[in-house]
Amino acid sequence: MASEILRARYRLAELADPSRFREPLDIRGADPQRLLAQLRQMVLIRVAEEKIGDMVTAGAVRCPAHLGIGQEAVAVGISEHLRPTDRVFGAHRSHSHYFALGGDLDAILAEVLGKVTGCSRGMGGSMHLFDQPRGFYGSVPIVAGTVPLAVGAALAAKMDGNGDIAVAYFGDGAAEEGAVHESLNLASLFGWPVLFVVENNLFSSHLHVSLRQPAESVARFAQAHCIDAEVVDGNDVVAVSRAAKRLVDAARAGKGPGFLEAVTYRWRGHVGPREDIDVGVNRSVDLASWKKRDPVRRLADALVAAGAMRPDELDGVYGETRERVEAAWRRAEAAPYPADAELLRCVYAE
Amino acid sequence: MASEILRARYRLAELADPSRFREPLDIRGADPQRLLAQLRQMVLIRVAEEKIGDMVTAGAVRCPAHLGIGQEAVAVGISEHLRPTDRVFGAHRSHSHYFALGGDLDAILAEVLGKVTGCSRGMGGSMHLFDQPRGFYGSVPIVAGTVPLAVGAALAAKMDGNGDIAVAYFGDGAAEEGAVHESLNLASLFGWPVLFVVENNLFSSHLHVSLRQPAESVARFAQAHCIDAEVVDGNDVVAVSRAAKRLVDAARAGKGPGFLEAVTYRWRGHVGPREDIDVGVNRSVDLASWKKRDPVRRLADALVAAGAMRPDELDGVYGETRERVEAAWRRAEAAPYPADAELLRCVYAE
Amino acid sequence: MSRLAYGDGIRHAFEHLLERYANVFVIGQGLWSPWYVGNSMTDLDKRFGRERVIDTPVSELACTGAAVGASLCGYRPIVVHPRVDFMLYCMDAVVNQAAKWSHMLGGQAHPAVTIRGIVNRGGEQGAQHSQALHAWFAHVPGLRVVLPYSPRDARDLLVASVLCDDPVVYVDDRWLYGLEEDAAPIAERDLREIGPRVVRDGADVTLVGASYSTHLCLQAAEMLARSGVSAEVVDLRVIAPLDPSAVVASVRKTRRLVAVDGSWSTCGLAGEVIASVVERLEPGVLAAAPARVTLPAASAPTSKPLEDAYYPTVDDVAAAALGRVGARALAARGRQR
Amino acid sequence: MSRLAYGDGIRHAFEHLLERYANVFVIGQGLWSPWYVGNSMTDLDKRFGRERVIDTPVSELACTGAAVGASLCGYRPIVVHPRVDFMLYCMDAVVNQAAKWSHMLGGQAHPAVTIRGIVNRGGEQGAQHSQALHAWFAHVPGLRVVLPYSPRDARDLLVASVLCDDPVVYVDDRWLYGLEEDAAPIAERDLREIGPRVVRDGADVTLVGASYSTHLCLQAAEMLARSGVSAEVVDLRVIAPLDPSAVVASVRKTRRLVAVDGSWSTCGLAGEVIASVVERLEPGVLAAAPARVTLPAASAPTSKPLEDAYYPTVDDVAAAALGRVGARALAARGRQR
Ligand SMILES: Cc1ncc(C[n+]2csc(CCOP(=O)(O)OP(=O)(O)O)c2C)c(N)n1
Ligand SMILES: Cc1ncc(C[n+]2csc(CCOP(=O)(O)OP(=O)(O)O)c2C)c(N)n1
Ligand SMILES: [Mg+2]
Ligand SMILES: [Mg+2]
Repeated sequence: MASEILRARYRLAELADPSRFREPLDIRGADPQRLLAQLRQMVLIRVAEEKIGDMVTAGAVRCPAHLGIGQEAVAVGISEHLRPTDRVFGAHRSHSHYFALGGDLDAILAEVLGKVTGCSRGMGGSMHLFDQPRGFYGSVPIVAGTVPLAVGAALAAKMDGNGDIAVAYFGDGAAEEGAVHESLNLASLFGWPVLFVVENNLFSSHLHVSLRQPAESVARFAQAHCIDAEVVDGNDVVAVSRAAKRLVDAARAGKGPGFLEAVTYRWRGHVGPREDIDVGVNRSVDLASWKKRDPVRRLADALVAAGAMRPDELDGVYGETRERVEAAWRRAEAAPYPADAELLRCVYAE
Repeated sequence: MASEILRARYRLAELADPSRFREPLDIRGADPQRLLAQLRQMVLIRVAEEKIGDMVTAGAVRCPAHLGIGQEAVAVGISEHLRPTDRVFGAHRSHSHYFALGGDLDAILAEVLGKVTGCSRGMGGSMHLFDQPRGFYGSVPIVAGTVPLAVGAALAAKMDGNGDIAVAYFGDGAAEEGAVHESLNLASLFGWPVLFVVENNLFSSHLHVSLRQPAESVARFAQAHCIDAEVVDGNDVVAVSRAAKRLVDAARAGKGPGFLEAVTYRWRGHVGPREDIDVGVNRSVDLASWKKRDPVRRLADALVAAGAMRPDELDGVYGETRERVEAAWRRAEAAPYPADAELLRCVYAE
Repeated sequence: MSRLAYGDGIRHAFEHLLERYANVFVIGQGLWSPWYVGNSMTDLDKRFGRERVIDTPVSELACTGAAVGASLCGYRPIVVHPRVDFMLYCMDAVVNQAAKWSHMLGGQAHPAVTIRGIVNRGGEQGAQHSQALHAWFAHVPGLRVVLPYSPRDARDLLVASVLCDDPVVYVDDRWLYGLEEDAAPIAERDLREIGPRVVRDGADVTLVGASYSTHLCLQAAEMLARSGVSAEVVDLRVIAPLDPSAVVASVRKTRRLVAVDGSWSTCGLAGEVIASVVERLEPGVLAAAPARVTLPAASAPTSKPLEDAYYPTVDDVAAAALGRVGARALAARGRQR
Repeated sequence: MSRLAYGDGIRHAFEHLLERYANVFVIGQGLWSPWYVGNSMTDLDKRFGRERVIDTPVSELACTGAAVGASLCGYRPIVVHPRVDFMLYCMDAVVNQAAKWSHMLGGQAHPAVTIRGIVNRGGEQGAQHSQALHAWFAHVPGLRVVLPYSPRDARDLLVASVLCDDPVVYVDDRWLYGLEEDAAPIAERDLREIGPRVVRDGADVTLVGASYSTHLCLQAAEMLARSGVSAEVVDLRVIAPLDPSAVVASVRKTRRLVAVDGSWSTCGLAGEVIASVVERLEPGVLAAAPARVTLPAASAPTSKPLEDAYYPTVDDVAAAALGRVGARALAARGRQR
């Protein structure tokens, strides 16, 4: 088939068009209480990341911090269907993955500050998060590095036979690494229960997808590997959740891996808090537009329209959350750094 | 899309069915003289490989020798459209690639024996072939190892601007290596003129494709990377040639990479001359059947039917070729081994 | 005590592990093949099932990463690479992930994965099918690197590697598969307690090796004995973390050191042995400059005559040892230069 | 002579090469970005065009392999990896292909590719963003490995690397980018003729480094001078193929050796320096056991206090040197143990 036809077939079309999907979410059939909880979780992620970003600017946070502000709906929509015995792996931009599993606020803030009370005991910073009790097996920043690990965790889950699954979060950029393609093949061939989640924010570092791949939609690779895929608006927590449920249920039921492509956009630069640091195709124009597709506001608008939330309630949620984050931040600041002996302590198991 | 539908979509169907395509080739419109030359080339490849195989059995050849007997039509059909300034890269099973470019018989036999008169000066053996003057840039046995190199040679060709192209030969097994997928993306994105040629012989070592991938046709990956692809009967030199011409012309004309999947079967084991050494799905039953889809005989039958060749002429071609190969073999045997100093001589450029 | 060959020892270890530990499985390219891994895994798939002995697509990176991932979920996978050369594709999984996982996440999770790479060379296979990159693995903190020489170690250290909570790179050498010794039944040992070991006592020179190099050293020691030179041989066994104390003690006694390694010299294992020793010895202990016997600084050739020139031999080791001892003889006769 | 900073030196080399050699191009991840490679490539894409300064998908393996392939077609590509850590994905292209290509095909083709890896650490980046794997590359025959310390070398050796017919791994260190010196204009040199060099004369101890470690050595030498100890400093510059003669000559004079390296110890560069020296010295030359100053055997941490403890400092180098010299002092006072 001629390459132009293929390119056209794999366009994201309106899903990547920020002038679309600005209206309140369609929440018919969803439980308002659950949606309210999701809203709170998304606000927590946003406020915590804003705080981290501010603290980068202030010089208090020194580690590289990749913020997912604008992308909160993805992990929140997916994690609803996960349980603590599942095995979730993230990458460099994984605050939201951690939070969405119920990860402790104090522990992540302490980690970002390099404190021993951090979720990785101060050995990792923002790019290395851990919370295995809640199913977060780890995030590390080599692009695509954890995708094969998640596939192996799925193999383990299949051997366990309890219906647990693994989740591999990665980005549109990671899809350029061979590791991802090998992983798709293994999971598909052997029917290992892993959910591949691509947060397609159209950028890898400073480069728009059009400068890196011949087509936009990463789900084409799932197709080529015969993996059941869904492509959804990643700023719509309801749509993400619905697609995730179908794929997670299938994986738990022994039907093999699934692939979810959530189209979204990050509001900040590749690393750090600045909005304007990225170069690339139309970034600043698009950003203004994408902010109107805010996953938090769209959910709030829908809840208000449905009468499930007062018009001013979102402000209240933000306010409370800010207080909570500030308090946690102060505790994190007060916490001690790891002792020098930690350097050599955890090279090998004790 | 559900995975079963995808699996079905990517079946090779009759192309992988050895009970099909046994009849004489359809050579209408093709030049009989050229076909006769191709027949001679295919016979040369076959006879030379048979000789190498015999000499493995006899203990004269010690290096690992991967024979492509049964797959001769692929390289012959493609090389017709290549010129010496093109850049061809092979892998572990590359005798046919070398021969099809007009590679010297003496030099390859000497190489297989490790003699200094070999095409790689005795430093490589069967798995490391070289004949740059004829466009054969090299073959080496790390699976998929040369595919990125071919892509870079295509980049160089594009920079040269002379309409030259690169060719990457690899197998269905190699498609499991991440290197291939990264390469497809680069070539497609940048429009580098490389022809990817998959000799899909349904096996990687001892494993049938059904034990290694969820679907049979490797061209699905070209599709996912928006690369123009053709899937043909690899035992039909006319079909291969026709598909190759279209893709090669497009690449020369600046239309970017092409992908040719030639479905075929190897008659011998993964390595060495034995037919029965492979395990795997239905191998021995299928082999008998595939031998009836012999690319040499089918072409000869067509030429005879078209009156372009006498019925007994094929035997004559085999006979002459055997003599030629025997004579070359004797010269190769008489040639000296590399001197010990060669060990250190070519580590760096002189 | 019964006779045990190296290749059989490896297979016995697999059998032991797969029999007793439900959380052990094996994954790698070529595992159902009759030829890829010599006799070291024959029929494991038939005996323990293809769900636990998994032959894979040619995807070294994802397969190794998958083993790492499974090891974080309570399993003890062994991932097998039939040639160390193929591991060039999976270095990220080994070095960026497995080796660092525990450390970078605060010691809260440990990839108890064993990564078996087979040195499979000779036979005119050439540059991309002959490498032995154990020095690379030894360079990286977080990995344990095991190079068994004796059939018993091939067996017991594989068992110990798999039972160890850390990522272990276990490298065996096809050239040893036929080597036999009398061996007691399998003993489950703590890998952390295993290190270099004197396998032959001697007085005049210390020969240090690992894996096939130890074999060369022992043969050279025999040869040297016939020339009246008494060589002590240290078999390193575990090269990372490397505990040089046995080597240091030996050299303190013999005052001469020849380090033998089947890989290249620069930044390799033989140089490490020398550096580890001399940085711990007071000046004046050594009676001769230490020497290395390694591959020449070239890739593996194919042509048999060049292969013969390429690989270190017993003669090379013996000659190096004689060179050290000769120096003493010269010294005894007084400085001549 | 004008003032030249290390980062600028690298950029000048790129400019020189791209200006004069139509067959030079640059390819790598991050090249059009304002932040990936410090100031070492600023605006090259704008000046020479994005066809010759190619920013790529995140595909280290294929991009490196593509550069190798292009180099076989008459081009002289420089492939850039903004962190050495990312190169774990492309080891096959570097080690199995580039390093061996000439040898395994009979010396008939030479991949004239330069592979630039940047050591970019500190800043709480952690274990996967801080590595310096030059010892790995030095281990592999067929590669030339360049680690410039001085701004002028950063510039001229990059030019020499690209003009060299062999595959070169060129490793620079972000911590040096601000370092300045007076430098003559660019000189095109033959890389094969460049090796270790004495950058400071001294009498009591030889400090050996490369890249940032040379910087530490020179600073330590200053510090030692204030304590009355005269340190000679050798800057290795080209660590493979390694010509140890300058180091050997220096140690023959000073009789003491401290090898400093910014990577790990086991099978690393510092050990190689020690082994290369002691195997060439008659026993009795050394007045003190040689010492290494390297990273501790752990992955890079993130937390700043741990980073401070992790990376070798000038004090560490000076202390090691004093330890050597102290040994002599002890010796002068007669053996006390
Ligand atoms: C192997 C490797 N190569 C390059 C990088 C540098 N890098 C870090 S994140 C990133 C972009 C990844 O893009 P994507 O996967 O889309 O994730 P996003 O940042 O958009 O969340 C790059 C190139 C890296 N960390 N690892
Ligand atoms: C990186 C790597 N892994 C494994 C091997 C062992 N090996 C050699 S050829 C081969 C099969 C390749 O199959 P395919 O690509 O289909 O080529 P074919 O042999 O069918 O021609 C394998 C697995 C290798 N040479 N390199
Ligand atoms: Mg992205
Ligand atoms: Mg095949």
